[in-house]
Parts: sequence; C-alpha cells; structure tokens
Amino acid sequence: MRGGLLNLRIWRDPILVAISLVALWQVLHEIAGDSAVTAPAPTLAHLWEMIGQARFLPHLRETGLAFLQALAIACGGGVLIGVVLGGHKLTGEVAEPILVALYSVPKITLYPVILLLFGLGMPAKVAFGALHGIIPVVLFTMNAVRNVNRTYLRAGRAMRLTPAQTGWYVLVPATLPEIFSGLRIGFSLTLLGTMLGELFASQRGLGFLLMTAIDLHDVKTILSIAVLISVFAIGANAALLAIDKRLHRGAAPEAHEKP
Amino acid sequence: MAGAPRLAAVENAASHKVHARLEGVTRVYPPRAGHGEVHALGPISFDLRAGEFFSVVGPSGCGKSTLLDVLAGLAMPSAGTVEFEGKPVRGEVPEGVGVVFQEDASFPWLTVEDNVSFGLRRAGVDAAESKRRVDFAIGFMGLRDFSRAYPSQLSGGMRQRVCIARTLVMQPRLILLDEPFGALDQQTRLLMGDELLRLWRETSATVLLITHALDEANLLSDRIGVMSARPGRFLEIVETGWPRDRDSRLAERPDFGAVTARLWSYLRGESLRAMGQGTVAR
Amino acid sequence: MAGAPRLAAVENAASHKVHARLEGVTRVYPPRAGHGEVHALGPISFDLRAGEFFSVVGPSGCGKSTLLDVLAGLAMPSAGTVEFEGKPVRGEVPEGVGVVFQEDASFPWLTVEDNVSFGLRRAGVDAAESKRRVDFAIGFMGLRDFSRAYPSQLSGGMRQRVCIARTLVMQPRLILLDEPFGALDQQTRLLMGDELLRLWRETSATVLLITHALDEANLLSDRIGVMSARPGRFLEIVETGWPRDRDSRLAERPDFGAVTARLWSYLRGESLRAMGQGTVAR
Amino acid sequence: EDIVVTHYGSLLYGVPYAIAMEKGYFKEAGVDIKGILTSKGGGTSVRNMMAGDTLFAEVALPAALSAIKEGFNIKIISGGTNGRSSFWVTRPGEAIDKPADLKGKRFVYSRPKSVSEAITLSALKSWDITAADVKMIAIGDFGAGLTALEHNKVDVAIIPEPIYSQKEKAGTKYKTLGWLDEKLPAYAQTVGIATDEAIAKNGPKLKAVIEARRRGVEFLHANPKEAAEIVAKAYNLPLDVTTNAIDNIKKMNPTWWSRGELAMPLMQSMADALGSVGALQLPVDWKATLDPQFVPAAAAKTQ
Amino acid sequence: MSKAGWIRTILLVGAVGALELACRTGAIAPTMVTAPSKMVTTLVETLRSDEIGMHLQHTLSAVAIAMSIAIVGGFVIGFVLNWVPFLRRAFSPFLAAYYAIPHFAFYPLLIVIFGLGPVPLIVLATLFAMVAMILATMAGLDRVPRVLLKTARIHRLSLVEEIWRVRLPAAAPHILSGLKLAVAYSFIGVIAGEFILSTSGIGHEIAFAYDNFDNPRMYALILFVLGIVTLFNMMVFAWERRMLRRRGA
Ligand SMILES: Nc1ncnc2c1ncn2[C@@H]1O[C@H](COP(=O)(O)OP(=O)(O)OP(=O)(O)O)[C@@H](O)[C@H]1O
Ligand SMILES: Nc1ncnc2c1ncn2[C@@H]1O[C@H](COP(=O)(O)OP(=O)(O)OP(=O)(O)O)[C@@H](O)[C@H]1O
Ligand SMILES: [Mg+2]
Ligand SMILES: [Mg+2]
Repeated sequence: MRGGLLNLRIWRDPILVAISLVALWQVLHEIAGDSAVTAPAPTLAHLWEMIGQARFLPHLRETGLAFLQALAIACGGGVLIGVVLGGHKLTGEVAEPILVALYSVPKITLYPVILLLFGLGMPAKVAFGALHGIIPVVLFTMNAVRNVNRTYLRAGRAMRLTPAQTGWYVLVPATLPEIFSGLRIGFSLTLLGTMLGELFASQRGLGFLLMTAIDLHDVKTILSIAVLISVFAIGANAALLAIDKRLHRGAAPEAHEKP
Repeated sequence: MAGAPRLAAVENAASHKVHARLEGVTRVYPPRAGHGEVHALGPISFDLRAGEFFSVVGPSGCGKSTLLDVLAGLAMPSAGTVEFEGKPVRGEVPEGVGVVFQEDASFPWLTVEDNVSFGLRRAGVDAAESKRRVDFAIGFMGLRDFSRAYPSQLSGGMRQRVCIARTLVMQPRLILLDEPFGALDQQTRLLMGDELLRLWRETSATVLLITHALDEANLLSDRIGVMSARPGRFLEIVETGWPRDRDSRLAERPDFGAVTARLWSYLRGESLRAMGQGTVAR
Repeated sequence: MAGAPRLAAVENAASHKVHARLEGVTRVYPPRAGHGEVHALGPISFDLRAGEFFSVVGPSGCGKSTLLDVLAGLAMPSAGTVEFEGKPVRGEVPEGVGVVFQEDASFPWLTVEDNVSFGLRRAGVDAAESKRRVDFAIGFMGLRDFSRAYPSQLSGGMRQRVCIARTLVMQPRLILLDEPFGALDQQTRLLMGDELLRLWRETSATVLLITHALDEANLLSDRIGVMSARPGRFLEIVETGWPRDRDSRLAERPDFGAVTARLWSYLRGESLRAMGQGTVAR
Repeated sequence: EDIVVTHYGSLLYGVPYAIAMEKGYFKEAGVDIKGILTSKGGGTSVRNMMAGDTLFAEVALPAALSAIKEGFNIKIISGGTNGRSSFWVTRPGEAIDKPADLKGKRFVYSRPKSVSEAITLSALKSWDITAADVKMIAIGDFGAGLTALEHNKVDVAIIPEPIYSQKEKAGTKYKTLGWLDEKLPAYAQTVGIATDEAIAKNGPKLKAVIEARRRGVEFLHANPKEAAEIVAKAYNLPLDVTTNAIDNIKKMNPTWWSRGELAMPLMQSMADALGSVGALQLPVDWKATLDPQFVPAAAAKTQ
Repeated sequence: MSKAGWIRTILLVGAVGALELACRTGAIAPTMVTAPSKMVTTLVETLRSDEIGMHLQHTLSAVAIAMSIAIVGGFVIGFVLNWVPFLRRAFSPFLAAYYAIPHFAFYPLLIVIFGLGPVPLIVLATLFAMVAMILATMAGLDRVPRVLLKTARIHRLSLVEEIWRVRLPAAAPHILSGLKLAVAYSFIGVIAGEFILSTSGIGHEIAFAYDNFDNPRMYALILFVLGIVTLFNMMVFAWERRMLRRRGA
C-alpha cells in the first residue's frame, strides 16, 4: 500500500508547510516584536526547557487526563447522537435546532450552568471539553447520514438489520469520511475546551500554565504552550487522516484524472 | 448456494399454498416538491403461490418497483393489505425474504467478498459455512478474480452480479428480483437464468422477477403478470405451463414463441399509452 | 430534436470520411486498494466512419464502458491515440460529442425540465428554440406529466429517459450511448430505437451504441463490433448492410435472424470465458 | 480544604498564602489547606467559591461588593491588599511629565467599569482632568495593553508587579509616571470572603486561614529574602524578579499586604471610585456586607 | 407547525417550565441560574433601553461580515485544496488542528496587526468559522458522483460553470454541516471576542453582566443571542429541508 505511515512522500508536503509557518512566525516577530510574539528559536528553546522540568509533568498529566475523558465523550457520543439524529428523521428535526442553537452561544457564558451541574474540578473540565467538541462530530455525522444513498438503507432493511446494526454496519461506514472530518474538528475543539475549563478554576494543567503566563504577559511561555498544543493537534490530525484514508480506501474516489 | 440446508424451505413451501397475498393494494406517492401526488400502483389483488416462479412485465414507470417495495415490506401500501406466509406485512421486511434492487446497492466500502458475506455475518451463519457459500456464489457469478476488489473497480454489470450474489447466499424463501440482469449481456443473462432456475428447483423458493425481457420472463416463469401503464394493475396473468424441470433449451419449443407473442401483444398498447399518456393529474 | 439546424452536421459528416479513429488504444487501470492492475481494454484500432451507426456488444466487464470513456476523451488511453474529426482527443471532450452514461446521471437538484435544458442554456441556444427542443424531447420521452418532477420522483427507466433527452437536445455530431435502454421495457426500447434511427438519418450524426440486446444491435446498426472478454478487443466487426432507411419492421426480414445468430455464436464463448476466467493477475 | 486566591501564581496577592503554605502556618492554625485555586477575574473567583467546597477566597473588592449587592450569600470577612501595586507607564522619551501633558493622551485599561478604569479616572480627577480630556481604551488584559503601548496604539498603560520587574529584567524600558496617583486616596484592592454557610459552619477554620495569612505577612516583612525565595518557587519565577517586585511594592506602599484587618476608609474610597464610574451603586450597606468576627486580635491591634 | 415543531415546542416548554419551577422553589439558587420569567422580563427591559441598539448593531455587523467571508472563502479554499492534490496533502493536517490553538492568547498580536477597532474581532470570527467550512467543502466535493463530473465535462463546462452548476449543487447537502458550524462559529467568535477585546457589543454586555453578577441581565442577553442564532439557523434548516425533500430523502 502506498500511503503507509512511513511513506516519506506523504510527509514531505506538510513539512514544507510547517517550515513556512515557522518562517511566517519569524516575520510576525519582526513586525510585532517581543511583546506580542517572541522569535521561533528562543521560544522553542524555552519550550524544550519547560518540558524538561519535573514540575511540568503533573500539569501535562492533569490536562491529558481530562482531555482523554472529554475526547471519549465527544467522539463516541458525537457519532452516536449524529447517527441517531440523522437516521431518525423526527428525532433529528426535533433535536437538531435545539442543539445547534445552544452550541452557538459562547461556552464561557454557560460557565455558571456548568458549575451548577458539575461543580468545581475534573468533571467540570471534562464537561467543558466535551461540550466544545461534540457538536461538530454530531453535525458532520448527522448531515452525512441524512444524505446517505437511500439504496444502502433499503438494502439494510431488506437484510433485516436492527437499527443498531444499520447504524454500525451501514451508516457509519457509508459516512466515514464526514465522520472523520467531524472528529478532526472535534478533537481540536475538545482540547481547546479542556484548557478553557482550566482557565476558569485550576491549580494544575496546561490551562493553568497558560493563564498565569497570560497574567504575567510571559509571551514566550504563552507561545510555547500554543506550539506544544498545536504540534500535538497537528500530529493527531495527521494520524486521523491516515486512519481515515485506510478505512475507506475502497470507496475513495480516484484523484481527478488530469488531462 | 447449492446443497445448503434447504429442508426448511421445502417444508415451508409445502405447508403454505399461498406464499404471499396482496389484497386491494394501492400505492399513492404524496405530493412533494414540484409535483402533485402520483398514483403509482393498483388496486392490485393477487396471490403468489408457494414455490412458483412469477414474473412481472410492464412499461417503464408503471409501478413494478413500487409493487416489489410493497410486497417486501419496504413501503406501506396506501390501501389494502399484504400477507407473507400468513402473517401481515406492515412496514418491515419479513424474515425469509430476499431482495435484489434495480439500482446498484453494493456497499462501496466493502470488497466484493465482504459485500457478498454481509448478510450472512449479520445473520450469524458460522464462518466455515459462510465462506463456503460466499466462495461458491462469487465463483458462480464470475467474480473470482475480483473478490478483493471494491465496487468502484467493477463494471456496471459486475456490480449487479455482486448484489445478486449477496441476496442468494442468504437462501431466502421468497426471492424478489428487480431487473437483476438489466446490465448483463444476453449470453450471461441466459447463464444466470438457467442457474436461477436450478436454484429455484432445488430450494423450492418462491421467486418474483421483474424483467423487461419478455423471452426471459417466458422462459423462466410459471406465471407472468402483465402490468398496465401507471397506475399499474395486472392486465392479465399468463400461465405458461412449462415443466418444472426446464432450462434455456425451452426456447426451442414451438409453443414458446406463442407465449412471448402474447406478452408482446398485451404490452404494445400499454407502452404506447405510458409514453404518450397525458391524462394524469399534475 | 427534429427539424433543428442540422446542416452543419451534414457538412461535417460529409467532409470527414473517418469521424473518429482509435489507434492501438489500450487502457489499464492502475493497481489500487485490494486489487492489482486491470488491463481493461485493447489494444484496439478502428475507425468510426462519419455518419454510421455502430454498435458494440460484448460480455459484461469486457471494457465497453472503458472504450466509450476513452473515445469521448473522458479517460486517457494508457497507450495509443484517439482522433475525432481529424484532431487528437487528449483528455478533453471535443465539441460535438454527446454521451449517455450507463449509470443514472440525472442531476437530482434539477427538475426533469431543467435537467433536459441543462446543456442548452449554456450553449447559448435562444430561449424559444431551447424551449421548443426541450418540450419536444420531454414529450417524446413520455415524461410530459413529470416535467416539473425531480429525479427522486421517477422510476429507474424514467430517469434513464431524462438522460437520453438531455443528450439528444444538444444535437451532437457524435452520439455515444452506453446501454441507454437498459432499464426500459422491450416495447419502449423499440419505440426509442426507431426514433433514434430517424434522428440519425435526419441529422447524419454518427452513433456509437453499447447494448446488450443483440436484436437491437442488429436492427439499428450499420456495423456491430463484437468484443472479446477482458481485455476487450474486437473479435469481429459485422457489417449488416441494412438500408439507411430502416425501422423495427426490419426484424421481419428473413436475413435478419442470421445476423443475430452470428453475433450469438461469437458471444457465447466470450461470455462463458468472462464468467469463468481465472487467468488475470491479482 | 481548598481556597481561592485571585491571580494566584501570577500577581502578588497570593504571596502571604504561598508563605503560609510553605511554612506550615495553616496546619499550625488548625486548617489543612490542600490547594490554592487560581482563577481569572473577580466574577469567576466568586462563582468558583460558591460552587465548590472552597472555604475562603481572596478576591477583588469590587467583585465582592457586586456579588453581595446581587444577593449572593457571602460576606467580606477580612482585608487583603490595599493601595497600588502597579505602575503607570509610557514609552521612554514620551513627553508626559506633568498633569497637563496627559490631555488628549490615550489611556488603556482592562475592562469598562473595572478597578483599573475607576482608579485611572480617579487619579486623573485628582489632577483635575476629566474623562472627556483623555481617550480611554479597554483592551482586556495588561499584556495586550503593553503590546499596544509599544506599538504606539496607546500612550499610558498599567503594569502590575511582578510583570514590571520581569519586563525590566528582560530589558524593556518604560517611563514610569509615579506622580500620577500621588494625590489619590488609599483604597482597598482585595478582600477575604466566605459564604454565609461557611461562616456558620466553619468559623474556626476561617479564623485559622486569616491567622495563617497574617503570619505570612509578618514573615514577609521580617524575612524579605526568604519570602522572595518562597514566592519564586511557588510562582515559578526567577528569584531576582520576585525580590525586586516585592521590594517595589513595599516601596510604593509598605502596607499593601494588610494583616487581615477590615480597613473601612480604604474600602469606602474604592467604593467611591467605583461609584464614580457607575460600576457600583452607592451607598454600600456595609453592615450587610461585612462580618468582622474572624479578624484576628493580633491584626486588629496593628490597625 | 410540523409534528417535529410541536414536539420541540412541548419539550422546550417543559424544560423551561421545569427550570422556572426549580428556580421558584429555590432548588436552584438565583445566584446560579435566573428563572426564565425573570430572564424574559429583564430582556424586555434591556431591549427598551437605548444603548442596546448600538451593541446589537456592532455585534451583528461583525457577525455578518465574518459569516459571509467565512462561507464564501471557506468554499473557495476548500475547492482549491480539493482540486490541487499537492495542496490538499500539504494543508490537511493543519486545518482542523487550528481549532486547538488557544487563540485568545494572541489578542495582543491581533491588536498589533489589525489595530484596536472591530477588525481583530472579525478576523478572529472569520478564521474560526472558515475552517469548518473548508473541511466540509472538501468532504462534500469528494462526494460528488463521478458520473456527474463526467456529465459536466461532456457539456464542456468551464471551470467556474462546473463549480457553480454541478459541483456546488451536488456537494451542497454535505457542505451544510460546514455551513451550520460556520454560522455558530461566527457568533461565537465575535461574541467571545467582544468579551475581552471590545467596549461594545452584545458579548461585552454579557461579560459585563457576568462580572457584575447581574445574572438576570446576563441570562437575558444570552437568551437574546439564542434567539438571533435560532433565527439564522431556521433559515438554514428551511433550506436544508427543501433541498432534501427534492432529492427524495
Ligand atoms: N419516491 C417517489 N415519489 C414520487 N413518485 C414516485 C416515487 N417513486 C416512484 N414514483 C412514481 O411512481 C411510478 C412508478 O414507479 P416505479 O419505480 O414503481 O416504476 P417501474 O415500473 O419500476 O419503472 P421502471 O421500469 O422504469 O423501473 C412512476 O410514475 C414514478 O414517477
Ligand atoms: N475505476 C476502475 N478501476 C479499476 N478497474 C476498473 C475500473 N473501472 C472498470 N474497471 C475494470 O475494467 C474492466 C472493464 O470495465 P468496463 O466498465 O469497461 O466494462 P463493461 O464492458 O462496460 O461492462 P458492463 O457491461 O458490465 O458495463 C472490468 O473488469 C472492471 O473491473
Ligand atoms: Mg423500476
Ligand atoms: Mg459498462
């Protein structure tokens, strides 16, 4: 198979982009100066040093733990809800407008409600993360399910699949590319949401580090954390893309046939 | 396919004189985006006898696929009732019914092999038996070279064969086929027809076949329902009287042509009517 | 369709003895997901004569649709060259070519009417003329009651007719048809075939028709290419020698059956080979 | 138990708590503090305290006043920090040397009707300059203000400690406008609060927290060097920065870290400042707002 | 009203009723959530005051600009990425990762580049909304049946015509998920930005109420935002329903 994870060719182009991003960063630094953007080299050195410190690990673990739980909820729940809302017309028509409208309100304003429901601490952070990430997954899945070729559904009914089987064996594979688009957005937003949760109340976590850095106007640390998170998110995205490609390789449309 | 547990089917077929029954069935598509309601089918009343091979012919757009949907439980009749093996069919496909659709219904995310074994796996047939049936079906459908290919790598006719295989491996007691050979060349059609006949004989399944080829309908069927232009009704149900033990050599019989000619004569007017009609409410 | 500006087409047809030419054309699908490369077509060399009606018959999966793609400029040959009206065809569809695909290619977001007028609008045909042609085509295709319906409200055969109408209203000089009547009943097929012949005579367009019905190929064509099992090559090109001014009554001629029989004899072996073959690289 | 301290880990309100933690004063006073939560902004700090099992919070006085005014069941039970801990700065070389130079200049503050706005306007008023004479620009946080200052989008910004010391160390030059608030009356910045429920149930613990904090303040004055070391560790800041920052604050205002006493006049002057920008409705019903029972005798004495 | 509409109404009325009850009986403290009736009366009061019009105008114009740029730009960029395999390969891993970046940390940078006006807000919201649109566009274009593309080529459509008359309508149902997110994210981007970056706008008013513990006003304004967003969404939903109906879903 071409497109294996170790294939150099598929990494070349993203690496070129990454290099251009760093160059852009340098340019921004030249324009804006240290008080808005520190230069790439010292920032990366600072990041390296930060990661090396023993006190960094508990922060990372704290955020990681919350993030993983939130991610599981956002992805699992998102696909499930998406399939149900997309597959069952009435449920979808009833629930979708409510969900989307609620989602469109900046989550920060819902903070008191989250506090009310989940209290202070880990559950609230997880809820905050999941809340950010779940709707994109739901929307992408739901929309794809709604537009699934009706013949596949008819074939499923003719084979007497239960609703759950139809969901898992027909709707999910038929909509895999969209689900993965949703998952990619959902992944990133869950990460962001988890950190936002830490901004509000915390004693540990990347969000805590970020908040104190912002408070101190410690631009180098702010950027270091941003870079760390971005690299993580980009890596995860690339992995999701690769999985996606493998999973629907048969159904994948051929590249445009160029004259 | 061959040599599979078919005793159940035989018993079942024997115990029901009538395998499926339609009574006063009509289907009207409700008005929708840009078009008024369409009275597509009926009223139709007829019995599908247990173990018979029944074909339906009729002009394009007359309601054949609609009839199949209603019979399979994929669509609810607007009026009337459908029964299968004595139990009412209401919006759900009964166990023991297999359907091949007019459209390409192969799952593009599965290989040919996985497409064919899809229903078996869901039904919990054990792996060895499943593999045996699938291998046989794939080989018989001429897809052995492509068992690991995906549908996007197949020609139109090959995809249609995948769908036929997927249904037949399930060994349904009532097989509903909507122009299953539409994208196949005539020689392949004949081969498939013969094999379908053999299968039908061996399993005593009941078959309802929608086809456009009158010769084919004639050759394969015990009875042939000729449908009118929309709203589809049976103008006539022709009994062929062919022996159960028949194959494509039947076409050489002198009385064979007479039946085809009779179908022709019924249909000529209906097709013209279907193409030129201007009577239905917008 | 009828009575449209057809002088240009006539002149064009006259000035080129050869309308389209394939030389040493092959097409190999590259290996992809789960399957090795597929040598689908050729090498094929043949000339499509200006103004002729050429049919292609062959077993399922032999490369007919692939041939059409290459000829239309929709796919590049892996080797060899394609020419249309003296100019090479390289990955772009030349002006004056119309295609009806094997799959349903109706635009689901457009009404029947808008589907049919799709090409006309952009070709700058004036509104009145456009309306005239579209109305005629819709009526002729028996879709008058459904001109404002969307494809999802049509039967399989009706959708196919929409696609045929969409292509014919453009009055192409080379018409490529991939099993256009596959979902139509025999009577409708005959009607359509006759109309296609009339159109062909009137416009002097060149027609290449892929079909599974040997009778149909025989009836309609000046020449019939019989394709081998994959990789598709012409085993034989049969000249029918029918008069230009023919219609479905031709089938009553005594020598008609002989041509069909000849096609049959070529194809029998190929279909068997196509279904049972086990020679190609995985 | 957890407590909430506004901007703990960045700004210096939390110094006494860090010392008390490090030195074990909390335990000695009879309360086992597990963690100190930080949070951004007064609104969130108060909400966090109400939602969680947190015992006590040190938050900005305006937040406490608004919350009480809006019916939140909390009381102010101790004093926190008083007076200023930040610098008004402009770009080096900018010709702002006397009150008259301020006219028409662009002032940055965090949010409308916030402390920073209230205090800035009060300071200007003390030089007879009105809001109409200058341009007030809200920008969110101090960091953004500094960036804006550097890029000449504003003329005067506020830098709190330890950011100032940190910037200084990094070599960034500012021109401080120390005279700007000379005539400004002293005001209270942060206060200790607790819910009515905690007051009823956990009196001794609250007392212990306030007492431990008081000891932290004493220690800070007695051992400035060690205090700076403790803060450097707790806040993860360089030692010279914390040393410098604590020094600077002490220079500006020796009693910035109060010993816990509820200093009425200081709170009143903050309330007045807020009232003047419309951030608070006057008068404040102090009786309903304060609960002085936990202020330690030792602290009350020094007042 | 449709069946779904009725059920939705009943559900909402039920939920609101339950909340009202919980608030009235004191199960939920007014310091946490305000009773719905109070929200509405406060909203009416708020809307009567003069300044709200100005805030509304600021917010809505920023949202409108961000949304339009995001939708059109997102489609164009998605199309280009889909069209040029090299670009797609290169940029795909970065696109969705964008959402993980704590953008609020970069406000100072935005101010430096775009100044202190509404521009940084609009930039922020546009970027936030656009990425979802790009991803949905790419996924949608992948779904365009090949036979329809072939048909476009047979008709010798120009690139623009092909996009406009074939690819866009064919992909439209799939692009909807991006469109819905783009609507949501334009609102979120602008309003959340106003929390910090601005001295006017609905977002600023909400943040102000939040900081001042003015719960009734805060919830009233959130309710108001909900209302406006729902209005926008309803247009998208109506369009979607019509489209799906035609296509036989
Ligand atoms: N979903 C639908 N909505 C509205 N009308 C429909 C729908 N499906 C089918 N029809 C109409 O019902 C009639 C019968 O359709 P049906 O598909 O049963 O025809 P058919 O006999 O199978 O034709 P063909 O041989 O062309 O497949 C047609 O006139 C068609 O327009
Ligand atoms: N996209 C593709 N990728 C790989 N192989 C393909 C692809 N399309 C077609 N093939 C293979 O090429 C061969 C010829 O296909 P083609 O569609 O031309 O057949 P056909 O003659 O039109 O058959 P039918 O009559 O069934 O439509 C088949 O064996 C098929 O498996
Ligand atoms: Mg049909
Ligand atoms: Mg084909």
